[in-house]
Amino acid sequence: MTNEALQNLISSWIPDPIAIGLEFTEEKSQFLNITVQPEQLHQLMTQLKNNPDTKFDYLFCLSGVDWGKELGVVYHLESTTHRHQLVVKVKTEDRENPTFDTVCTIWRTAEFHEREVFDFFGIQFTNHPNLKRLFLTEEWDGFPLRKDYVDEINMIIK
Amino acid sequence: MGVNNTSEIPADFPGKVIPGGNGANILVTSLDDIINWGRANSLWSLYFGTSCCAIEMMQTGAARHDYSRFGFEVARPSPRQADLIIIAGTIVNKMAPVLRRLYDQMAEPKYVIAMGACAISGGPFYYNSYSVVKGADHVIPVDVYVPGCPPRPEALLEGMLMLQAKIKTESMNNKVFPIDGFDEGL
Amino acid sequence: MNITKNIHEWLFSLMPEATASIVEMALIAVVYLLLFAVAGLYLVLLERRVAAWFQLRLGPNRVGYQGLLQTMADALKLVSKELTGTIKADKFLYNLAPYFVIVTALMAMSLFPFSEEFQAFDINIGIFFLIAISSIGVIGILLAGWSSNNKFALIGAMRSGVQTISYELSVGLSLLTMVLMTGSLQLSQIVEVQKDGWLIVQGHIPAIIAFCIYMIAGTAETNRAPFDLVEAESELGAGFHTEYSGMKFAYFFLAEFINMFIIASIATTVFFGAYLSPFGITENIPLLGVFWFLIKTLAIIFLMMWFRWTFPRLRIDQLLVLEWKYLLPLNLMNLIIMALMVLLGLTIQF
Amino acid sequence: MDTTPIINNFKSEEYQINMGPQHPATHGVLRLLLTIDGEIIKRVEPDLGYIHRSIEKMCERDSYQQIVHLTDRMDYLSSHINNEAVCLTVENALQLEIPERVKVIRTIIAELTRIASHTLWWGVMGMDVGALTTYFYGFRDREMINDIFEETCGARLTMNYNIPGGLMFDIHPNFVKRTKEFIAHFKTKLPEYDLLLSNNIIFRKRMEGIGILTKEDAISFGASGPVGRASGYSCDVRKHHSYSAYDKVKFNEILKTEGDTYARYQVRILEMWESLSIIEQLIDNIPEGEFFAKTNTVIKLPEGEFYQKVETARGELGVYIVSTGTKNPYRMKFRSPGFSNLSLLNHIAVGGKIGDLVATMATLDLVIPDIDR
Repeated sequence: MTNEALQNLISSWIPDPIAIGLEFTEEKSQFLNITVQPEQLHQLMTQLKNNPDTKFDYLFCLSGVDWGKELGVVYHLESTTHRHQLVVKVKTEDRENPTFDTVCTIWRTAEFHEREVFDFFGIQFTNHPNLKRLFLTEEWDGFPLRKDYVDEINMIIK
Repeated sequence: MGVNNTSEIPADFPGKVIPGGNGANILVTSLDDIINWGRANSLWSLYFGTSCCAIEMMQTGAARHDYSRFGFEVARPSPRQADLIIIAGTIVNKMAPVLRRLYDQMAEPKYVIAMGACAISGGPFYYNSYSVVKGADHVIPVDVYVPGCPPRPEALLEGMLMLQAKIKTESMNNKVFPIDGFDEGL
Repeated sequence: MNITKNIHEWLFSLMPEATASIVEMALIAVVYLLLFAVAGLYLVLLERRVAAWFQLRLGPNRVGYQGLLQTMADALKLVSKELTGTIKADKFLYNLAPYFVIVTALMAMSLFPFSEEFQAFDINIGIFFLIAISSIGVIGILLAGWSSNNKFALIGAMRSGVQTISYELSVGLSLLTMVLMTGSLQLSQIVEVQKDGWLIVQGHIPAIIAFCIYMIAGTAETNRAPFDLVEAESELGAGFHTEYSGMKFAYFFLAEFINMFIIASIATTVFFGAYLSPFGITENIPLLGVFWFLIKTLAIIFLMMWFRWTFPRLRIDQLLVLEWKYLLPLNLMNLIIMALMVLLGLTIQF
Repeated sequence: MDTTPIINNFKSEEYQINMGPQHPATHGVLRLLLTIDGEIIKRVEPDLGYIHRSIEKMCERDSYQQIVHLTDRMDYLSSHINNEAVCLTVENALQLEIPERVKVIRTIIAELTRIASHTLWWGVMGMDVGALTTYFYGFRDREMINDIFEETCGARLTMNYNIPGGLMFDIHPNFVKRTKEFIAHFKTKLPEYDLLLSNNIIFRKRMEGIGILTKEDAISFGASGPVGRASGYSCDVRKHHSYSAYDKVKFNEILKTEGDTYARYQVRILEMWESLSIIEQLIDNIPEGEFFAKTNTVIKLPEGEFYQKVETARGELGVYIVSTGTKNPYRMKFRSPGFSNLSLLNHIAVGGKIGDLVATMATLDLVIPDIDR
């Protein structure tokens, strides 16, 4: 299915997409991007997975991104039957403890990916089975991949 | 090889040579030579490869470059029986205490080869990386450095032969343990 | 030309009864210790060269002429190594374990008829004694695994206990089928019977089946691949001797090779007529017996090395299933066939 | 109060064992916290980060040419394909037109890298299961490929032969001759692999029926590469989102349905045959032409996000670049195949024995720096 068909299908599920802050953009990337509010994230994701004619059953990339002011998570989804791809973005303003609901109940691969995002960005995921640091040691302070992370001891900037 | 352990006195030596000791150390030096010959020719390395250099270390162990000709062949999984640890790959902050504990577990005449740029100085991960230890000699004393990223199997073999030559010059009565004073940064 | 006889008389003529026999025992012990050490070292070198030959590489050839001194260097290094130990280890058992393994290996070696006169102890329960000795070796491994207080070592030790207990059954039974033909457990008697045709030829089909079972069980007895679950390199790291270093580890390392030599020697004595040359061609030349014995033993050792470098490792439950469900019934059936054959006199005699 | 009868009244409690960072079976520095009961594994919890070199943080300060050098230290067994991934992302972002010759050469060397990685995997796989001789046969064939790479790309393992815009230099005059020699040699040796290990009764008994991964789980865990294809999930990026010269080549995607350890083993062995046939189809007609498309020295990607998928020897590597138009990327994320393949280890290894865990981990073909990045 092409991006436009996807866009109409998805916007047909919700009565008025703009009111609840669901935007569709396509210009700066080769996939259809959906930016969604943290509240509707889980509900939209389950629909994307279970709906027979979208069937996004393969979450191939889940990456945390620090957009300067807000922290966000980018989900790259693909359907193994229809072979179409989609990008879902979710952003939050507060940088102290950003929280999104987890998607690891929908796709099992998110368990590890979300632990990695928590490890590098400090984004909490509600009802994630065991959300603790994956790569860095327990007592590591700060979240390295944030833009404002500074660590003079072992980072030699060039 | 850089190290020559022949002991003839050079012709233009100004002073008079007094033979060291009352001849007892002739036995000791010859015992030294035998023990050092034994140690040098049977260095059992530990199963320790962290990243890309481990593949080149495996190539050296494989059929073509075959370090079993020199007696390195028996690679021991347990640090108790190994006497040579080849740090093949990057040492990361989380791995440093593990490496130090492995080194302490090894039985005494133990030697270390730092293989690859990452083990020598952090290599390509020197700048802008928050988690790499810049060189394995911050963690354990290193005997031979083998540069390269990854070094060719021949380079590792040359490093091992250099270590053999270094072992052959050791002497038992004034044996210095590389670990003493290492933590204080002497 | 029997050396041991006239040394025996000379000693008894010189000293009173008791001291003479003690001195003789000591003399034999020294000779066998030397034989034991040299055999161990050169078996290790043989293993490494054979492995290299299988694996398209050269193997140790830089130390001494063609690598002959390589294992000497290993031994020297192991002698001068520090003996580490863990605080939590059970000190007494931890240090006792290696001696169990080495002593049992040495005791078993003293029984073999290397040639007509060159046999230390010709006791009349020869085979039974050998099997009993080889089961004591396991206690050493169990002690080592348990006392070094290391989880991997414990798993390795438990595996070795299970493995050796079950495979002793097959070793015992397969040797029993051969003893049916010889009628006596004494090793020299067994060789006596084989004067008119080796046992493997006399007992034709059941003897060959017994030999195959014996080889499988023998490889399992010495914890060598494809049954090397005890020191499974990729699963448990160094298995039961994880905590041993220096000379203590050298004992385990050497004992494994001597056990291999023992299993091969039992096979040559029972199946292939120890020092008897094939078809009796070189009977009259005195010293050639040892040569024939070693040739046959080395052939079987080469076979065991061949196993090691080709077969992958069995899993622990497959190991036990193989023994209890396949080898044991096969062995018992083979025993019955052999008994019937001996009863009806169907064995081939030359 | 559960009323199930206690079968054995020796209550055996589980204990934790540490298949630690230094262990022969973990091919590097992966630490597995095993909760085992006797020999049965109850739970596998991987503890990563022992070789985490913060490549993604470094990429935010490096130019695109420098990033290419970092990628082949990530998954060093398919280093060429990693470089190709970053170069393709940059080229697609700049809408650069790549000469035909570059695409064909990239595909040939990618397939050679895949064979080299699979021969190493096969050798170490044999060692993990106990057959120590396979290691040396696997490395013998790998050495021949290393010679080809050394002559053309200048390095044996971390080649850096790709740069954004094409190739570092043209192929060596006797590259074609050597590759043909290798193909002839390897065609006689690959049946030997089957002879030595695949049809060995002990090997099959140890591999069949353990570590079963169903197709739905494979998709849900994001398993890619041979691990996914062994469970019947067709995830070959070369087929679905073909790049370089893969659309001009006829090769079939190997799919098995059992999804157990032996199926994963077979998929990789058959994949080597496919790679050989791909190279054969391309080696004779390498088109003439430029080996480098003109780019300015300082590469600045336009504003926006770019994603490129590539099929490495271990699975699907994804490169996700968020660029704000400056000379180094704003955010760079590598979707590593080993990371998802490892995440399913607990799901398939529970209930098996330690020997099964080692065999299953060997067929997952994990390269730890690729997981830790």
